[in-house]
Amino acid sequence: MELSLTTRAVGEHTVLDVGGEVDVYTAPRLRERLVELVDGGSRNVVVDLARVDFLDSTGLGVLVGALKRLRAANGTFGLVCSKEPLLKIFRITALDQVFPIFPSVEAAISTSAGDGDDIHPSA
Amino acid sequence: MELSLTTRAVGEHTVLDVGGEVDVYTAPRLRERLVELVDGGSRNVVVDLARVDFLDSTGLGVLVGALKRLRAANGTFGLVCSKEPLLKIFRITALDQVFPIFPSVEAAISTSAGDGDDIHPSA
Amino acid sequence: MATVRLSFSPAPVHVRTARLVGVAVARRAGVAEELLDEVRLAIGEACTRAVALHRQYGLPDLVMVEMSDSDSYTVRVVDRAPIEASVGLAKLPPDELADESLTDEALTTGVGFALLAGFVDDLQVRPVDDGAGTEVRMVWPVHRR
Amino acid sequence: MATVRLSFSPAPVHVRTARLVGVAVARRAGVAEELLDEVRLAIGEACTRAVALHRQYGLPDLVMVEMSDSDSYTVRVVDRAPIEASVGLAKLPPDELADESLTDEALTTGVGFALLAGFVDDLQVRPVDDGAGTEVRMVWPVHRR
Ligand SMILES: Nc1ncnc2c1ncn2[C@@H]1O[C@H](COP(=O)(O)OP(=O)(O)O)[C@@H](O)[C@H]1O
Ligand SMILES: Nc1ncnc2c1ncn2[C@@H]1O[C@H](COP(=O)(O)OP(=O)(O)O)[C@@H](O)[C@H]1O
Repeated sequence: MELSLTTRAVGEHTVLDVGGEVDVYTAPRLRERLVELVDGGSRNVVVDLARVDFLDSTGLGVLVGALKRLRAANGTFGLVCSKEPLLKIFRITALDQVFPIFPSVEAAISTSAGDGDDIHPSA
Repeated sequence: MELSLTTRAVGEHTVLDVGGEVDVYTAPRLRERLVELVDGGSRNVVVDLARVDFLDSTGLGVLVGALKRLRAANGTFGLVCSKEPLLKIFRITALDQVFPIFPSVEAAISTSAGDGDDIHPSA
Repeated sequence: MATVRLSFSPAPVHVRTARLVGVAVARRAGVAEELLDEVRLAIGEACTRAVALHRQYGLPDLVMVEMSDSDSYTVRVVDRAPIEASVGLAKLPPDELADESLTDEALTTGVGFALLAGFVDDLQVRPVDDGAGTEVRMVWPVHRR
Repeated sequence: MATVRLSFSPAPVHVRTARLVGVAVARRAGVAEELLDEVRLAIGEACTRAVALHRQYGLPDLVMVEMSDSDSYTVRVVDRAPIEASVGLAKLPPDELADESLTDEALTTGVGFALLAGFVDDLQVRPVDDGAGTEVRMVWPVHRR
Protein backbone atom coordinates (compact mmCIF):
# COMPACT_ATOMS: atom_id res chain seq x y z
CA MET A 1 0.00 0.00 0.00
CA GLU A 2 2.68 2.47 0.99
CA LEU A 3 4.70 4.10 -1.77
CA SER A 4 7.96 2.35 -2.59
CA LEU A 5 10.65 3.90 -4.80
CA THR A 6 13.74 2.06 -6.06
CA THR A 7 16.25 3.42 -8.54
CA ARG A 8 18.62 1.42 -10.71
CA ALA A 9 20.91 2.28 -13.61
CA VAL A 10 20.55 0.32 -16.87
CA GLY A 11 23.18 1.57 -19.31
CA GLU A 12 22.39 5.20 -20.10
CA HIS A 13 19.04 4.93 -18.40
CA THR A 14 17.84 5.44 -14.89
CA VAL A 15 14.92 3.16 -14.07
CA LEU A 16 12.68 4.26 -11.22
CA ASP A 17 10.62 1.38 -9.96
CA VAL A 18 7.43 2.63 -8.28
CA GLY A 19 5.20 0.45 -6.09
CA GLY A 20 2.10 0.92 -3.95
CA GLU A 21 -0.28 3.86 -4.02
CA VAL A 22 0.63 7.11 -5.76
CA ASP A 23 -1.98 9.59 -4.62
CA VAL A 24 -2.40 13.06 -3.15
CA TYR A 25 -0.69 11.82 0.03
CA THR A 26 2.37 10.11 -1.50
CA ALA A 27 2.82 11.97 -4.81
CA PRO A 28 5.04 14.66 -3.20
CA ARG A 29 7.61 11.93 -2.40
CA LEU A 30 7.56 10.75 -6.01
CA ARG A 31 8.01 14.33 -7.24
CA GLU A 32 10.96 14.83 -4.88
CA ARG A 33 12.67 11.68 -6.10
CA LEU A 34 12.21 12.58 -9.78
CA VAL A 35 13.58 16.07 -9.19
CA GLU A 36 16.58 14.56 -7.41
CA LEU A 37 17.26 12.27 -10.36
CA VAL A 38 17.21 15.09 -12.90
CA ASP A 39 19.22 17.39 -10.62
CA GLY A 40 21.67 14.51 -10.15
CA GLY A 41 22.28 14.37 -13.90
CA SER A 42 19.92 11.61 -15.08
CA ARG A 43 18.76 12.45 -18.60
CA ASN A 44 17.09 9.22 -19.71
CA VAL A 45 14.51 8.28 -17.12
CA VAL A 46 12.16 5.33 -17.24
CA VAL A 47 9.42 5.05 -14.60
CA ASP A 48 8.24 1.49 -14.15
CA LEU A 49 4.61 1.47 -12.95
CA ALA A 50 4.24 -2.34 -12.91
CA ARG A 51 3.89 -2.54 -9.13
CA VAL A 52 1.61 0.48 -8.75
CA ASP A 53 -1.74 -0.40 -7.17
CA PHE A 54 -3.31 3.00 -7.39
CA LEU A 55 -2.55 6.16 -9.36
CA ASP A 56 -4.61 9.33 -9.25
CA SER A 57 -4.52 12.79 -10.87
CA THR A 58 -1.88 14.03 -8.44
CA GLY A 59 0.41 11.16 -9.43
CA LEU A 60 -0.24 11.82 -13.11
CA GLY A 61 0.55 15.50 -12.54
CA VAL A 62 3.91 14.57 -11.03
CA LEU A 63 4.73 12.37 -14.02
CA VAL A 64 3.87 15.20 -16.45
CA GLY A 65 6.10 17.51 -14.39
CA ALA A 66 9.01 15.08 -14.81
CA LEU A 67 8.36 14.83 -18.55
CA LYS A 68 8.52 18.63 -18.89
CA ARG A 69 11.65 18.86 -16.78
CA LEU A 70 13.47 16.27 -18.89
CA ARG A 71 12.25 17.77 -22.11
CA ALA A 72 13.67 21.13 -20.97
CA ALA A 73 16.97 19.38 -20.20
CA ASN A 74 16.98 17.64 -23.59
CA GLY A 75 16.44 14.22 -22.01
CA THR A 76 14.01 11.35 -22.46
CA PHE A 77 11.19 10.17 -20.24
CA GLY A 78 9.23 6.97 -20.62
CA LEU A 79 6.69 4.97 -18.67
CA VAL A 80 6.40 1.21 -18.34
CA CYS A 81 2.87 -0.03 -17.93
CA SER A 82 0.99 -3.04 -19.19
CA LYS A 83 -1.94 -3.30 -16.77
CA GLU A 84 -5.21 -2.56 -18.50
CA PRO A 85 -6.87 -0.64 -15.62
CA LEU A 86 -3.88 1.70 -15.47
CA LEU A 87 -3.68 2.08 -19.27
CA LYS A 88 -7.34 3.07 -19.22
CA ILE A 89 -6.48 5.94 -16.88
CA PHE A 90 -3.94 7.22 -19.38
CA ARG A 91 -6.42 6.91 -22.23
CA ILE A 92 -9.25 8.67 -20.40
CA THR A 93 -7.02 11.62 -19.55
CA ALA A 94 -5.48 11.66 -23.07
CA LEU A 95 -2.10 11.32 -21.37
CA ASP A 96 -1.42 8.26 -23.54
CA GLN A 97 -0.84 10.88 -26.25
CA VAL A 98 1.64 12.73 -24.08
CA PHE A 99 3.78 9.97 -22.56
CA PRO A 100 5.76 7.30 -24.38
CA ILE A 101 4.29 4.17 -22.75
CA PHE A 102 6.06 0.82 -23.10
CA PRO A 103 5.01 -2.70 -22.16
CA SER A 104 8.38 -3.51 -20.53
CA VAL A 105 11.54 -1.88 -19.23
CA GLU A 106 13.46 -3.52 -22.08
CA ALA A 107 11.19 -1.96 -24.68
CA ALA A 108 11.46 1.43 -22.98
CA ILE A 109 15.22 1.31 -22.96
CA SER A 110 15.78 0.04 -26.49
CA THR A 111 13.34 2.55 -27.97
CA SER A 112 14.50 5.72 -26.35
CA ALA A 113 18.21 4.91 -25.76
CA GLY A 114 20.45 7.81 -26.66
CA ASP A 115 17.71 9.43 -28.65
CA GLY A 116 17.46 12.73 -26.84
CA ASP A 117 14.69 14.17 -29.00
CA ASP A 118 12.32 11.26 -29.00
CA ILE A 119 10.29 12.39 -26.04
CA HIS A 120 7.02 11.89 -27.92
CA PRO A 121 5.62 8.47 -28.70
CA SER A 122 6.42 7.42 -32.23
CA ALA A 123 2.85 6.32 -32.94
CA MET B 1 -13.14 -11.72 6.86
CA GLU B 2 -16.58 -13.11 6.23
CA LEU B 3 -17.90 -15.67 8.67
CA SER B 4 -17.31 -19.28 7.69
CA LEU B 5 -19.00 -22.22 9.42
CA THR B 6 -18.14 -25.87 8.83
CA THR B 7 -19.53 -28.80 10.77
CA ARG B 8 -18.00 -32.25 11.08
CA ALA B 9 -18.72 -35.28 13.24
CA VAL B 10 -15.93 -36.75 15.36
CA GLY B 11 -17.26 -39.80 17.19
CA GLU B 12 -19.96 -38.66 19.62
CA HIS B 13 -19.01 -35.04 19.03
CA THR B 14 -20.04 -32.39 16.57
CA VAL B 15 -17.20 -29.99 15.82
CA LEU B 16 -18.17 -26.59 14.48
CA ASP B 17 -15.24 -24.90 12.83
CA VAL B 18 -15.69 -21.11 12.86
CA GLY B 19 -13.60 -18.73 10.76
CA GLY B 20 -13.52 -14.99 10.03
CA GLU B 21 -15.23 -12.26 12.03
CA VAL B 22 -17.91 -13.06 14.58
CA ASP B 23 -19.48 -9.72 15.40
CA VAL B 24 -22.83 -7.95 15.69
CA TYR B 25 -23.29 -8.42 11.93
CA THR B 26 -22.46 -12.13 11.62
CA ALA B 27 -23.28 -13.49 15.10
CA PRO B 28 -26.94 -14.17 14.15
CA ARG B 29 -25.71 -16.71 11.58
CA LEU B 30 -23.59 -18.45 14.21
CA ARG B 31 -26.56 -18.54 16.60
CA GLU B 32 -28.78 -20.04 13.90
CA ARG B 33 -26.26 -22.78 13.16
CA LEU B 34 -25.80 -23.69 16.81
CA VAL B 35 -29.56 -23.85 17.34
CA GLU B 36 -29.83 -26.11 14.28
CA LEU B 37 -27.18 -28.44 15.68
CA VAL B 38 -28.91 -28.82 19.03
CA ASP B 39 -32.34 -29.11 17.41
CA GLY B 40 -30.84 -31.72 15.09
CA GLY B 41 -29.83 -33.84 18.07
CA SER B 42 -26.18 -32.92 18.67
CA ARG B 43 -25.48 -33.19 22.38
CA ASN B 44 -21.69 -32.89 22.50
CA VAL B 45 -20.68 -29.74 20.67
CA VAL B 46 -17.16 -28.38 20.27
CA VAL B 47 -16.69 -24.94 18.70
CA ASP B 48 -13.24 -24.52 17.20
CA LEU B 49 -12.26 -20.83 17.25
CA ALA B 50 -8.77 -21.33 15.76
CA ARG B 51 -9.59 -19.52 12.54
CA VAL B 52 -11.54 -16.66 14.14
CA ASP B 53 -10.00 -13.24 13.42
CA PHE B 54 -12.38 -11.18 15.48
CA LEU B 55 -14.86 -11.95 18.24
CA ASP B 56 -16.94 -9.38 20.07
CA SER B 57 -19.54 -9.35 22.85
CA THR B 58 -22.31 -10.38 20.47
CA GLY B 59 -20.34 -13.47 19.48
CA LEU B 60 -19.60 -14.26 23.10
CA GLY B 61 -23.30 -13.89 23.88
CA VAL B 62 -24.15 -16.45 21.19
CA LEU B 63 -21.62 -18.91 22.64
CA VAL B 64 -23.09 -18.50 26.12
CA GLY B 65 -26.53 -19.10 24.63
CA ALA B 66 -25.35 -22.40 23.14
CA LEU B 67 -23.80 -23.44 26.44
CA LYS B 68 -27.10 -22.84 28.24
CA ARG B 69 -29.06 -24.67 25.57
CA LEU B 70 -26.82 -27.74 25.78
CA ARG B 71 -26.77 -27.66 29.54
CA ALA B 72 -30.58 -27.69 29.50
CA ALA B 73 -30.46 -30.66 27.12
CA ASN B 74 -27.97 -32.51 29.32
CA GLY B 75 -25.20 -32.14 26.74
CA THR B 76 -21.64 -30.82 26.68
CA PHE B 77 -20.24 -27.68 25.13
CA GLY B 78 -16.55 -26.84 24.74
CA LEU B 79 -14.43 -24.22 23.00
CA VAL B 80 -11.10 -24.69 21.26
CA CYS B 81 -8.85 -21.67 21.45
CA SER B 82 -5.13 -21.23 21.85
CA LYS B 83 -4.55 -17.69 20.56
CA GLU B 84 -3.52 -15.36 23.33
CA PRO B 85 -5.46 -12.28 22.14
CA LEU B 86 -8.64 -14.32 22.07
CA LEU B 87 -7.93 -15.98 25.44
CA LYS B 88 -7.48 -12.51 26.89
CA ILE B 89 -11.02 -11.65 25.79
CA PHE B 90 -12.35 -14.65 27.73
CA ARG B 91 -10.31 -13.71 30.79
CA ILE B 92 -11.37 -10.06 30.78
CA THR B 93 -15.05 -11.00 30.59
CA ALA B 94 -14.61 -13.80 33.17
CA LEU B 95 -16.06 -16.16 30.57
CA ASP B 96 -12.97 -18.34 30.97
CA GLN B 97 -14.71 -19.39 34.21
CA VAL B 98 -17.88 -20.26 32.34
CA PHE B 99 -16.64 -22.16 29.27
CA PRO B 100 -14.47 -25.26 29.16
CA ILE B 101 -11.66 -23.99 26.91
CA PHE B 102 -9.24 -26.47 25.28
CA PRO B 103 -6.02 -25.95 23.35
CA SER B 104 -7.02 -28.41 20.60
CA VAL B 105 -10.00 -30.30 19.21
CA GLU B 106 -8.39 -33.56 20.40
CA ALA B 107 -8.19 -32.27 23.97
CA ALA B 108 -11.78 -31.04 23.83
CA ILE B 109 -13.06 -34.38 22.61
CA SER B 110 -11.10 -36.61 24.95
CA THR B 111 -11.98 -34.53 28.00
CA SER B 112 -15.69 -34.16 27.55
CA ALA B 113 -16.46 -37.34 25.56
CA GLY B 114 -19.57 -39.07 26.83
CA ASP B 115 -19.46 -37.15 30.06
CA GLY B 116 -22.80 -35.47 29.90
CA ASP B 117 -22.48 -33.60 33.17
CA ASP B 118 -19.02 -32.16 32.73
CA ILE B 119 -20.14 -28.89 31.28
CA HIS B 120 -17.94 -26.95 33.68
CA PRO B 121 -14.16 -26.77 33.28
CA SER B 122 -12.43 -29.24 35.56
CA ALA B 123 -9.90 -26.62 36.73
CA MET C 1 -4.38 14.99 11.41
CA ALA C 2 -7.10 16.71 13.41
CA THR C 3 -10.55 15.17 12.98
CA VAL C 4 -12.31 12.33 11.18
CA ARG C 5 -16.00 11.89 11.87
CA LEU C 6 -18.07 8.91 10.78
CA SER C 7 -21.86 8.89 11.11
CA PHE C 8 -23.96 5.93 10.13
CA SER C 9 -27.48 4.56 10.17
CA PRO C 10 -27.92 2.24 13.14
CA ALA C 11 -27.29 -1.06 11.34
CA PRO C 12 -24.87 -3.83 12.38
CA VAL C 13 -23.02 -3.81 9.04
CA HIS C 14 -21.80 -0.26 9.62
CA VAL C 15 -20.13 -1.22 12.87
CA ARG C 16 -17.61 -2.96 10.61
CA THR C 17 -17.00 0.28 8.74
CA ALA C 18 -16.47 2.05 12.05
CA ARG C 19 -13.88 -0.54 13.14
CA LEU C 20 -12.12 -0.26 9.78
CA VAL C 21 -11.94 3.53 9.92
CA GLY C 22 -11.10 3.65 13.61
CA VAL C 23 -8.09 1.38 13.13
CA ALA C 24 -6.91 3.04 9.91
CA VAL C 25 -6.98 6.48 11.54
CA ALA C 26 -5.36 5.14 14.73
CA ARG C 27 -2.50 3.64 12.73
CA ARG C 28 -1.89 6.92 10.91
CA ALA C 29 -2.19 8.88 14.14
CA GLY C 30 0.71 6.86 15.53
CA VAL C 31 -1.04 4.47 17.93
CA ALA C 32 1.30 1.52 18.61
CA GLU C 33 0.69 -1.56 16.43
CA GLU C 34 0.21 -3.77 19.48
CA LEU C 35 -2.69 -1.59 20.65
CA LEU C 36 -4.62 -1.76 17.38
CA ASP C 37 -6.48 -5.00 18.25
CA GLU C 38 -7.77 -3.31 21.38
CA VAL C 39 -8.71 -0.15 19.48
CA ARG C 40 -10.62 -2.32 16.96
CA LEU C 41 -12.43 -4.22 19.68
CA ALA C 42 -13.25 -1.18 21.82
CA ILE C 43 -14.58 0.93 18.93
CA GLY C 44 -16.61 -2.08 17.82
CA GLU C 45 -18.09 -2.58 21.28
CA ALA C 46 -18.98 1.09 21.71
CA CYS C 47 -20.64 1.19 18.30
CA THR C 48 -22.43 -2.14 18.80
CA ARG C 49 -23.86 -0.75 22.02
CA ALA C 50 -24.97 2.50 20.29
CA VAL C 51 -26.59 0.62 17.39
CA ALA C 52 -28.41 -1.69 19.82
CA LEU C 53 -29.77 1.30 21.75
CA HIS C 54 -30.97 3.11 18.63
CA ARG C 55 -32.74 -0.03 17.48
CA GLN C 56 -34.23 -0.68 20.91
CA TYR C 57 -35.67 2.85 21.00
CA GLY C 58 -36.56 2.89 17.30
CA LEU C 59 -34.31 5.87 16.61
CA PRO C 60 -33.39 6.38 12.95
CA ASP C 61 -30.71 8.96 13.93
CA LEU C 62 -27.16 8.28 12.84
CA VAL C 63 -24.63 6.95 15.34
CA MET C 64 -21.53 9.14 15.40
CA VAL C 65 -17.89 8.19 15.87
CA GLU C 66 -15.39 11.00 16.07
CA MET C 67 -11.67 10.37 15.96
CA SER C 68 -9.21 13.10 16.73
CA ASP C 69 -5.56 13.27 17.48
CA SER C 70 -3.58 15.97 19.10
CA ASP C 71 -1.52 14.71 22.06
CA SER C 72 -3.38 11.40 21.99
CA TYR C 73 -5.85 9.44 19.89
CA THR C 74 -9.33 10.21 21.16
CA VAL C 75 -12.42 8.39 19.94
CA ARG C 76 -15.92 9.50 20.91
CA VAL C 77 -18.91 7.29 20.13
CA VAL C 78 -22.18 9.16 20.51
CA ASP C 79 -25.68 7.68 20.60
CA ARG C 80 -29.00 9.51 20.86
CA ALA C 81 -30.87 7.18 23.18
CA PRO C 82 -32.45 8.32 26.48
CA ILE C 83 -29.86 8.58 29.23
CA GLU C 84 -31.39 5.88 31.48
CA ALA C 85 -30.24 3.38 28.85
CA SER C 86 -26.62 3.75 29.88
CA VAL C 87 -27.51 2.32 33.25
CA GLY C 88 -27.17 -1.09 31.59
CA LEU C 89 -23.44 -0.63 31.85
CA ALA C 90 -22.41 -2.85 34.73
CA LYS C 91 -19.87 -5.63 34.93
CA LEU C 92 -21.42 -9.00 35.66
CA PRO C 93 -19.89 -11.46 38.12
CA PRO C 94 -18.86 -14.81 36.55
CA ASP C 95 -21.47 -16.87 38.37
CA GLU C 96 -24.26 -14.80 36.84
CA LEU C 97 -22.91 -14.91 33.29
CA ALA C 98 -24.39 -18.28 32.38
CA ASP C 99 -27.38 -17.90 34.64
CA GLU C 100 -30.71 -18.90 33.14
CA SER C 101 -32.41 -15.75 34.38
CA LEU C 102 -30.05 -13.44 32.49
CA THR C 103 -31.42 -12.44 29.09
CA ASP C 104 -29.17 -12.69 26.04
CA GLU C 105 -29.29 -8.90 25.61
CA ALA C 106 -28.30 -8.23 29.21
CA LEU C 107 -25.47 -10.72 28.94
CA THR C 108 -24.13 -9.22 25.72
CA THR C 109 -24.37 -5.71 27.17
CA GLY C 110 -22.54 -6.74 30.32
CA VAL C 111 -19.85 -8.56 28.38
CA GLY C 112 -19.49 -5.59 26.02
CA PHE C 113 -18.95 -3.28 28.95
CA ALA C 114 -16.43 -5.64 30.51
CA LEU C 115 -14.46 -5.57 27.23
CA LEU C 116 -14.55 -1.78 27.02
CA ALA C 117 -13.48 -1.36 30.63
CA GLY C 118 -10.90 -4.11 30.36
CA PHE C 119 -9.22 -2.91 27.19
CA VAL C 120 -9.44 0.86 27.47
CA ASP C 121 -7.36 2.43 30.23
CA ASP C 122 -8.78 5.87 29.66
CA LEU C 123 -12.54 5.39 29.33
CA GLN C 124 -15.38 7.79 30.10
CA VAL C 125 -19.11 7.30 29.68
CA ARG C 126 -21.17 10.47 30.07
CA PRO C 127 -24.34 12.22 28.85
CA VAL C 128 -23.96 14.34 25.72
CA ASP C 129 -24.10 18.09 26.25
CA ASP C 130 -27.13 18.74 24.04
CA GLY C 131 -30.28 16.64 24.07
CA ALA C 132 -30.60 12.92 24.68
CA GLY C 133 -27.67 10.58 24.32
CA THR C 134 -24.52 9.15 25.78
CA GLU C 135 -20.92 9.62 24.77
CA VAL C 136 -18.36 6.85 25.20
CA ARG C 137 -14.94 8.50 25.16
CA MET C 138 -11.76 6.44 24.76
CA VAL C 139 -8.20 7.73 24.70
CA TRP C 140 -5.03 5.97 23.56
CA PRO C 141 -1.46 7.25 23.58
CA VAL C 142 0.29 8.04 20.29
CA HIS C 143 3.96 7.83 19.44
CA ARG C 144 4.96 10.73 17.27
CA ARG C 145 7.11 9.85 14.30
CA MET D 1 -28.05 0.20 4.58
CA ALA D 2 -29.19 3.81 4.34
CA THR D 3 -26.47 6.34 5.11
CA VAL D 4 -22.79 6.51 6.01
CA ARG D 5 -21.27 9.97 6.33
CA LEU D 6 -17.56 10.65 6.65
CA SER D 7 -16.27 14.13 7.48
CA PHE D 8 -12.59 14.92 7.73
CA SER D 9 -10.11 17.74 8.17
CA PRO D 10 -8.79 18.82 4.78
CA ALA D 11 -5.56 16.79 4.76
CA PRO D 12 -4.31 14.45 2.01
CA VAL D 13 -4.01 11.46 4.36
CA HIS D 14 -7.75 11.41 4.97
CA VAL D 15 -8.48 11.05 1.28
CA ARG D 16 -7.20 7.50 1.76
CA THR D 17 -9.72 6.95 4.53
CA ALA D 18 -12.46 8.23 2.25
CA ARG D 19 -11.45 5.80 -0.52
CA LEU D 20 -11.34 2.94 1.97
CA VAL D 21 -14.79 3.68 3.35
CA GLY D 22 -16.29 4.50 -0.03
CA VAL D 23 -15.24 1.13 -1.44
CA ALA D 24 -16.19 -0.87 1.67
CA VAL D 25 -19.67 0.64 1.70
CA ALA D 26 -20.04 0.22 -2.07
CA ARG D 27 -19.17 -3.47 -1.81
CA ARG D 28 -21.73 -3.99 0.94
CA ALA D 29 -24.31 -1.97 -0.96
CA GLY D 30 -24.01 -4.42 -3.85
CA VAL D 31 -21.97 -2.43 -6.39
CA ALA D 32 -20.43 -4.90 -8.88
CA GLU D 33 -16.84 -5.96 -8.09
CA GLU D 34 -15.60 -4.77 -11.48
CA LEU D 35 -16.83 -1.24 -10.74
CA LEU D 36 -15.02 -0.92 -7.42
CA ASP D 37 -11.73 0.34 -8.95
CA GLU D 38 -13.68 3.16 -10.57
CA VAL D 39 -15.56 3.92 -7.36
CA ARG D 40 -12.22 4.08 -5.52
CA LEU D 41 -10.66 6.37 -8.10
CA ALA D 42 -13.70 8.65 -8.44
CA ILE D 43 -14.21 9.13 -4.71
CA GLY D 44 -10.47 9.77 -4.39
CA GLU D 45 -10.53 12.40 -7.14
CA ALA D 46 -13.58 14.19 -5.74
CA CYS D 47 -12.03 14.27 -2.26
CA THR D 48 -8.60 15.31 -3.53
CA ARG D 49 -10.27 18.22 -5.30
CA ALA D 50 -12.20 19.21 -2.16
CA VAL D 51 -9.10 19.03 0.06
CA ALA D 52 -7.12 21.11 -2.46
CA LEU D 53 -9.84 23.79 -2.48
CA HIS D 54 -10.07 23.98 1.32
CA ARG D 55 -6.31 24.37 1.54
CA GLN D 56 -6.22 26.95 -1.23
CA TYR D 57 -8.84 29.06 0.55
CA GLY D 58 -7.44 28.34 4.01
CA LEU D 59 -10.69 26.72 5.18
CA PRO D 60 -10.40 24.51 8.28
CA ASP D 61 -13.93 23.14 7.70
CA LEU D 62 -14.31 19.41 7.30
CA VAL D 63 -14.79 17.90 3.85
CA MET D 64 -17.87 15.66 3.79
CA VAL D 65 -18.50 12.44 1.92
CA GLU D 66 -21.95 10.93 2.16
CA MET D 67 -22.72 7.46 0.91
CA SER D 68 -26.26 6.22 0.62
CA ASP D 69 -27.98 3.37 -1.04
CA SER D 70 -31.56 2.87 -1.93
CA ASP D 71 -32.07 1.99 -5.59
CA SER D 72 -28.45 2.85 -6.35
CA TYR D 73 -25.20 3.72 -4.62
CA THR D 74 -24.98 7.50 -4.35
CA VAL D 75 -21.88 9.33 -3.13
CA ARG D 76 -21.88 13.06 -2.47
CA VAL D 77 -18.59 14.89 -1.82
CA VAL D 78 -19.18 18.35 -0.41
CA ASP D 79 -16.62 21.16 -0.07
CA ARG D 80 -17.12 24.60 1.47
CA ALA D 81 -15.07 26.69 -0.96
CA PRO D 82 -16.49 29.70 -2.87
CA ILE D 83 -18.47 28.61 -5.91
CA GLU D 84 -16.20 30.27 -8.48
CA ALA D 85 -13.62 27.60 -7.60
CA SER D 86 -15.60 24.92 -9.39
CA VAL D 87 -15.01 26.76 -12.65
CA GLY D 88 -11.63 25.01 -12.71
CA LEU D 89 -13.48 21.90 -13.84
CA ALA D 90 -12.78 21.69 -17.56
CA LYS D 91 -11.29 18.90 -19.63
CA LEU D 92 -7.99 19.82 -21.23
CA PRO D 93 -7.12 18.89 -24.82
CA PRO D 94 -4.09 16.57 -25.15
CA ASP D 95 -1.83 19.15 -26.82
CA GLU D 96 -2.17 21.45 -23.81
CA LEU D 97 -1.52 18.77 -21.19
CA ALA D 98 2.26 18.96 -21.37
CA ASP D 99 2.34 22.62 -22.27
CA GLU D 100 4.90 24.71 -20.41
CA SER D 101 2.37 27.44 -19.65
CA LEU D 102 0.04 25.10 -17.79
CA THR D 103 0.67 25.14 -14.04
CA ASP D 104 0.98 21.85 -12.18
CA GLU D 105 -2.18 22.64 -10.21
CA ALA D 106 -4.22 23.39 -13.32
CA LEU D 107 -2.96 20.21 -14.95
CA THR D 108 -3.82 18.06 -11.94
CA THR D 109 -7.26 19.66 -11.67
CA GLY D 110 -7.96 19.10 -15.35
CA VAL D 111 -6.76 15.50 -15.21
CA GLY D 112 -8.80 14.90 -12.05
CA PHE D 113 -11.91 16.14 -13.77
CA ALA D 114 -11.21 14.03 -16.85
CA LEU D 115 -11.01 10.97 -14.59
CA LEU D 116 -14.27 11.82 -12.82
CA ALA D 117 -16.09 12.46 -16.06
CA GLY D 118 -14.53 9.44 -17.73
CA PHE D 119 -15.26 6.93 -14.99
CA VAL D 120 -18.59 8.09 -13.61
CA ASP D 121 -21.55 7.75 -15.95
CA ASP D 122 -23.90 9.54 -13.61
CA LEU D 123 -21.99 12.62 -12.41
CA GLN D 124 -23.31 15.99 -11.24
CA VAL D 125 -21.39 19.00 -9.97
CA ARG D 126 -23.57 21.67 -8.38
CA PRO D 127 -23.59 24.38 -5.69
CA VAL D 128 -24.64 23.24 -2.23
CA ASP D 129 -28.05 24.42 -1.09
CA ASP D 130 -26.90 26.34 1.97
CA GLY D 131 -23.89 28.67 2.00
CA ALA D 132 -20.66 28.37 0.04
CA GLY D 133 -19.58 25.10 -1.48
CA THR D 134 -19.89 22.59 -4.26
CA GLU D 135 -21.30 19.10 -4.26
CA VAL D 136 -19.93 16.38 -6.53
CA ARG D 137 -22.61 13.72 -6.83
CA MET D 138 -21.84 10.29 -8.26
CA VAL D 139 -24.25 7.41 -8.74
CA TRP D 140 -23.51 3.74 -9.43
CA PRO D 141 -25.95 0.89 -9.98
CA VAL D 142 -26.31 -1.82 -7.34
CA HIS D 143 -27.20 -5.46 -7.79
CA ARG D 144 -29.48 -6.56 -5.01
CA ARG D 145 -28.62 -9.88 -3.49
N1 LIG E 1 -6.44 3.80 -10.10
C1 LIG E 1 -5.55 2.84 -10.37
N2 LIG E 1 -4.27 3.16 -10.56
C2 LIG E 1 -3.36 2.21 -10.81
N3 LIG E 1 -3.60 0.93 -10.90
C3 LIG E 1 -4.85 0.56 -10.72
C4 LIG E 1 -5.89 1.46 -10.45
N4 LIG E 1 -7.02 0.78 -10.33
C5 LIG E 1 -6.67 -0.51 -10.50
N5 LIG E 1 -5.37 -0.65 -10.74
C6 LIG E 1 -4.57 -1.85 -10.95
O1 LIG E 1 -5.27 -2.78 -11.65
C7 LIG E 1 -5.02 -4.05 -11.09
C8 LIG E 1 -6.13 -4.97 -11.41
O2 LIG E 1 -7.31 -4.43 -10.93
P1 LIG E 1 -8.62 -5.23 -11.15
O3 LIG E 1 -9.76 -4.46 -10.58
O4 LIG E 1 -8.42 -6.61 -10.64
O5 LIG E 1 -8.73 -5.20 -12.74
P2 LIG E 1 -8.62 -6.44 -13.74
O6 LIG E 1 -9.81 -7.25 -13.41
O7 LIG E 1 -8.66 -5.79 -15.09
O8 LIG E 1 -7.31 -7.14 -13.47
C9 LIG E 1 -4.82 -3.79 -9.62
O9 LIG E 1 -3.97 -4.74 -9.04
C10 LIG E 1 -4.16 -2.46 -9.64
O10 LIG E 1 -2.77 -2.67 -9.65
N1 LIG F 1 -11.14 -9.35 19.09
C1 LIG F 1 -10.52 -10.45 18.66
N2 LIG F 1 -11.23 -11.60 18.58
C2 LIG F 1 -10.66 -12.74 18.15
N3 LIG F 1 -9.40 -12.84 17.77
C3 LIG F 1 -8.66 -11.74 17.82
C4 LIG F 1 -9.16 -10.49 18.28
N4 LIG F 1 -8.17 -9.61 18.22
C5 LIG F 1 -7.12 -10.29 17.75
N5 LIG F 1 -7.39 -11.55 17.51
C6 LIG F 1 -6.57 -12.64 16.96
O1 LIG F 1 -5.28 -12.52 17.38
C7 LIG F 1 -4.43 -12.79 16.30
C8 LIG F 1 -3.13 -12.14 16.54
O2 LIG F 1 -3.33 -10.78 16.74
P1 LIG F 1 -2.08 -9.89 16.97
O3 LIG F 1 -2.52 -8.48 17.11
O4 LIG F 1 -1.08 -10.16 15.91
O5 LIG F 1 -1.59 -10.43 18.40
P2 LIG F 1 -0.25 -11.19 18.73
O6 LIG F 1 0.80 -10.18 18.45
O7 LIG F 1 -0.39 -11.55 20.19
O8 LIG F 1 -0.18 -12.41 17.82
C9 LIG F 1 -5.16 -12.30 15.09
O9 LIG F 1 -4.82 -13.04 13.95
C10 LIG F 1 -6.58 -12.60 15.45
O10 LIG F 1 -6.89 -13.88 14.97
